[in-house]
Amino acid sequence: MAWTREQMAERAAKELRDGFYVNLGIGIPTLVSNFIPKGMRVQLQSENGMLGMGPFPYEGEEDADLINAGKQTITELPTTSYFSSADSFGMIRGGHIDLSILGAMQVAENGDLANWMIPGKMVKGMGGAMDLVAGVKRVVVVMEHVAKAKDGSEDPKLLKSCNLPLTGTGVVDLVITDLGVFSIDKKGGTGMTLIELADGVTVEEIRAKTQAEFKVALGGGQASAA
Amino acid sequence: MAWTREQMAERAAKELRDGFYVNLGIGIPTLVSNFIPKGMRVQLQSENGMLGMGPFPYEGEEDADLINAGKQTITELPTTSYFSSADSFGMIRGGHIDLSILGAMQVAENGDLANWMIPGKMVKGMGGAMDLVAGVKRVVVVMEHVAKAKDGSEDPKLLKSCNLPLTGTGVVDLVITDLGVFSIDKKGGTGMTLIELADGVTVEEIRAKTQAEFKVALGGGQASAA
Amino acid sequence: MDKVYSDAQAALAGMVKDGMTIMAGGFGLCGIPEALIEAIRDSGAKGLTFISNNAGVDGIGLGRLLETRQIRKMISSYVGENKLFAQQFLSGELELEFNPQGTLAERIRAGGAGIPAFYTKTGVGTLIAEGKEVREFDGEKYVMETGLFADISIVHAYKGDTEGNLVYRKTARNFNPMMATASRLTIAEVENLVPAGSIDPDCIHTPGIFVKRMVHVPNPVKHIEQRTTRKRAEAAPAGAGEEV
Amino acid sequence: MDKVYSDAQAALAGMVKDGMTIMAGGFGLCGIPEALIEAIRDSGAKGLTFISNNAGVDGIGLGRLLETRQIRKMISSYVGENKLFAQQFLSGELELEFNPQGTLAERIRAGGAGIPAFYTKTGVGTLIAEGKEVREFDGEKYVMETGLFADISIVHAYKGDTEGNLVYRKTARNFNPMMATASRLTIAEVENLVPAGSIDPDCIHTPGIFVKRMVHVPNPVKHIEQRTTRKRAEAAPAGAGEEV
Repeated sequence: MAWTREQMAERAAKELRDGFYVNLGIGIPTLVSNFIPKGMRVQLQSENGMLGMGPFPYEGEEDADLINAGKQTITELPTTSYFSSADSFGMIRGGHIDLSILGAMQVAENGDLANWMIPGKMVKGMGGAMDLVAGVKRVVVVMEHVAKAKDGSEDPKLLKSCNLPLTGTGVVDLVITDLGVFSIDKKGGTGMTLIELADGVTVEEIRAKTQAEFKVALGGGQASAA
Repeated sequence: MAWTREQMAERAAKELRDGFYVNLGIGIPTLVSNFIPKGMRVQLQSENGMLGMGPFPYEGEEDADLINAGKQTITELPTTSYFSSADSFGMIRGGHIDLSILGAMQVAENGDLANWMIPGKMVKGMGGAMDLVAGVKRVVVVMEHVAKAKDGSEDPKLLKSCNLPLTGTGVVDLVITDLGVFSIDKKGGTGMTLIELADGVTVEEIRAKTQAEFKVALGGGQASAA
Repeated sequence: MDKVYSDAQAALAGMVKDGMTIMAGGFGLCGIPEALIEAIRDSGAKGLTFISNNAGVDGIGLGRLLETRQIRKMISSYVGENKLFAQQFLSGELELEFNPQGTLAERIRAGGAGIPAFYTKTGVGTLIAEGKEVREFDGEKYVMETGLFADISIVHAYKGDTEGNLVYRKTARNFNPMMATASRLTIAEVENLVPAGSIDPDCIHTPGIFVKRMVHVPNPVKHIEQRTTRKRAEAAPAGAGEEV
Repeated sequence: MDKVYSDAQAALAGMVKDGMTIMAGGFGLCGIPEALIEAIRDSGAKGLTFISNNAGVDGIGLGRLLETRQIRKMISSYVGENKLFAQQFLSGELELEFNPQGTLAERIRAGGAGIPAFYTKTGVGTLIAEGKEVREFDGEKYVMETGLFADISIVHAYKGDTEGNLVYRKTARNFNPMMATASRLTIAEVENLVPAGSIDPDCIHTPGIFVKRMVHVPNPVKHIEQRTTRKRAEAAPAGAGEEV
């Protein structure tokens, strides 16, 4: 049984620590905020210029001057501060954000990430993604394990090297897919390691759906050659 | 009759224009604020992080949190804003200040300025002077025409080239001394021109006390060879 | 020397020329200077380059200037919300320069602060770094980016005093403060115009020195791109809720 | 995760090591983190490098750490007010690196914002540019300066909430905001400690993310270097008056 979107977000929430400042991307990463453990103090940063992002407003209380980086209406908290885009990305680029959780199209075994552009399609732009992966201390990717085309065919997204234009090189620390969890030694260069399996998923199934080479070290044990 | 300090400040005040944002240095330049014409709107910037500097406080109303770049107690005005040193020098370096009036030890005929360091003496530092002369749109120097040593000897301060360590190269637009006023074509490179004389001072007297070469164009007329 | 003009058209009269570069504040439709954008439309100037994080949506914000084909080039980080944009870009009418959002913000800040170039980790090893200097500091690679400076900046503020001091509101601040510093002529539209001295001088975001002209735009219509809400009954963890 | 410590000594306990680099906010004696400077004196750590615009005066501010000979090097823009400083510098005990004030401020901002280096016009053709890269942009020369980042920053704020959000007062802001961003461990002393949510979020100068530890220092003694006043009868042009 592959993990659902909610289960992937719940797993990603285990990367949070008390006192963390965190930037969440659009999509599944946004759901992570639903799984912040009670009593844990986590402040969410929104790169359009806000720290201490609150939940969506009650109906009728939307404020056009208060949106997140996904252009969604949100609310403020007692901890909230606002600042300019330059100050926001100074915070991001300067390494002050503890954790960024974001989606991806492809991740390579060396930590390269592609999530902004498919050649031949109209490009919307990278927004703040390149700054986030370059600047945030720890980068966690949450994504489907494979890309499903309309004709039902599947393409691996964990690759030896990305073939889409990159968002960043050697930037990803952890990948959470619907099938399992991989750590990446982006600085040391010892590659990718499968460290957790979704319930009922086997190493063999993952191997079949993964182009990247990876070691296996389930349950926190020693890595074995893949 | 050479100009007094007050007359030099009064002459410097003629460089002000309505709507100007101005940075005044310590000493005679500070006195310029006494000669701002009535009705002219001039905002004074203090590089420690203030725009709209008011007069000294009434006795007993000094505020230790409100000082100018000379560390003097001052007051705020209805137009006042405060900002950080980084923002203050962004404003200066970015060319947003219209006019800087400051003192000098030496000025060269090409606009080089020395005002921060005498080799062999304990150096106090350049403070914000290098940023001001590099960044402000128009730089006016107000200084005594010659340096008087304790033994009564006089050294020229307007030189062919400065022999003290520089504060900036090709930065001075106008020099006001106790004997007269010189314009400098700092960009065009056509040198220094004597454009005004203090009452009773002759071109010959100035020539005798000036090492720099200069043209003469008094009363706004054509420059004649010096 | 009065900075306050009667309306956006008057504030821009005679100032916008064909081929100029203009910065426009805002993130999505939040904090955009809409009255001033309309005045630029009314100016009829063509071949404009806009520096703006986004390009509005169809019929709102810079989308209006796409309708009139006044924009030749956009320097932006994300332009996903605009069909007309895609159409003009794909037909080759519109030039597009993507910048990472933080690099764009920093380039504008640099332009306003007299910094002609700086180095950043963002974009190293990507398309963004192509043709740019890449240099190591302490064993890490950085790419050189240059400052941006425009002919005109148009910004939207919540409050402004007659000296030109500005205060922005919540996330409508975004790109407005840097853009206010990075042009020859910065024009601000303010929702609330107050006498000098009415704003706490410790809480001014943009000092008046940067603002050359102002226009009072009371009660502007503000647009919401993604109206997301939660129901009254729901528990409310940070950032939680659902898209509606 | 409580950021508030009982006093300055507790906030610094075990954190200051010999040879560390420390940034200290303030301009002259205005906005200096005096309680934290005293706690650094109490720590006894030696061989410290201080990044601070000035070096205090004899017996006040960093002057106290000169008395105890804990400072090996100063990175400053102006140190004119301190006899002990001159004495230790001339005897070779103290190393000194002068930076133009704006370059110092920008280097600190850059260090906090992940910018390893930038270019500035300031100092081109002077001693300051010696040994540094000089480069032309658009026909003008600029010198390359690098970012600064410290082990510890100590700052003084007027108000702080328990989340670490800070507000500075008037010209006591100066170097404090940038320094708060440019170290591994930023500690703030605040004159007024308030609950989170008490400060208008549009008026926060330093977001809490930058502040790791805080100490409440109510009613600190503040020093004035140049007490300049005017008499009640005087007319009051801007900046006018006399030194007394």
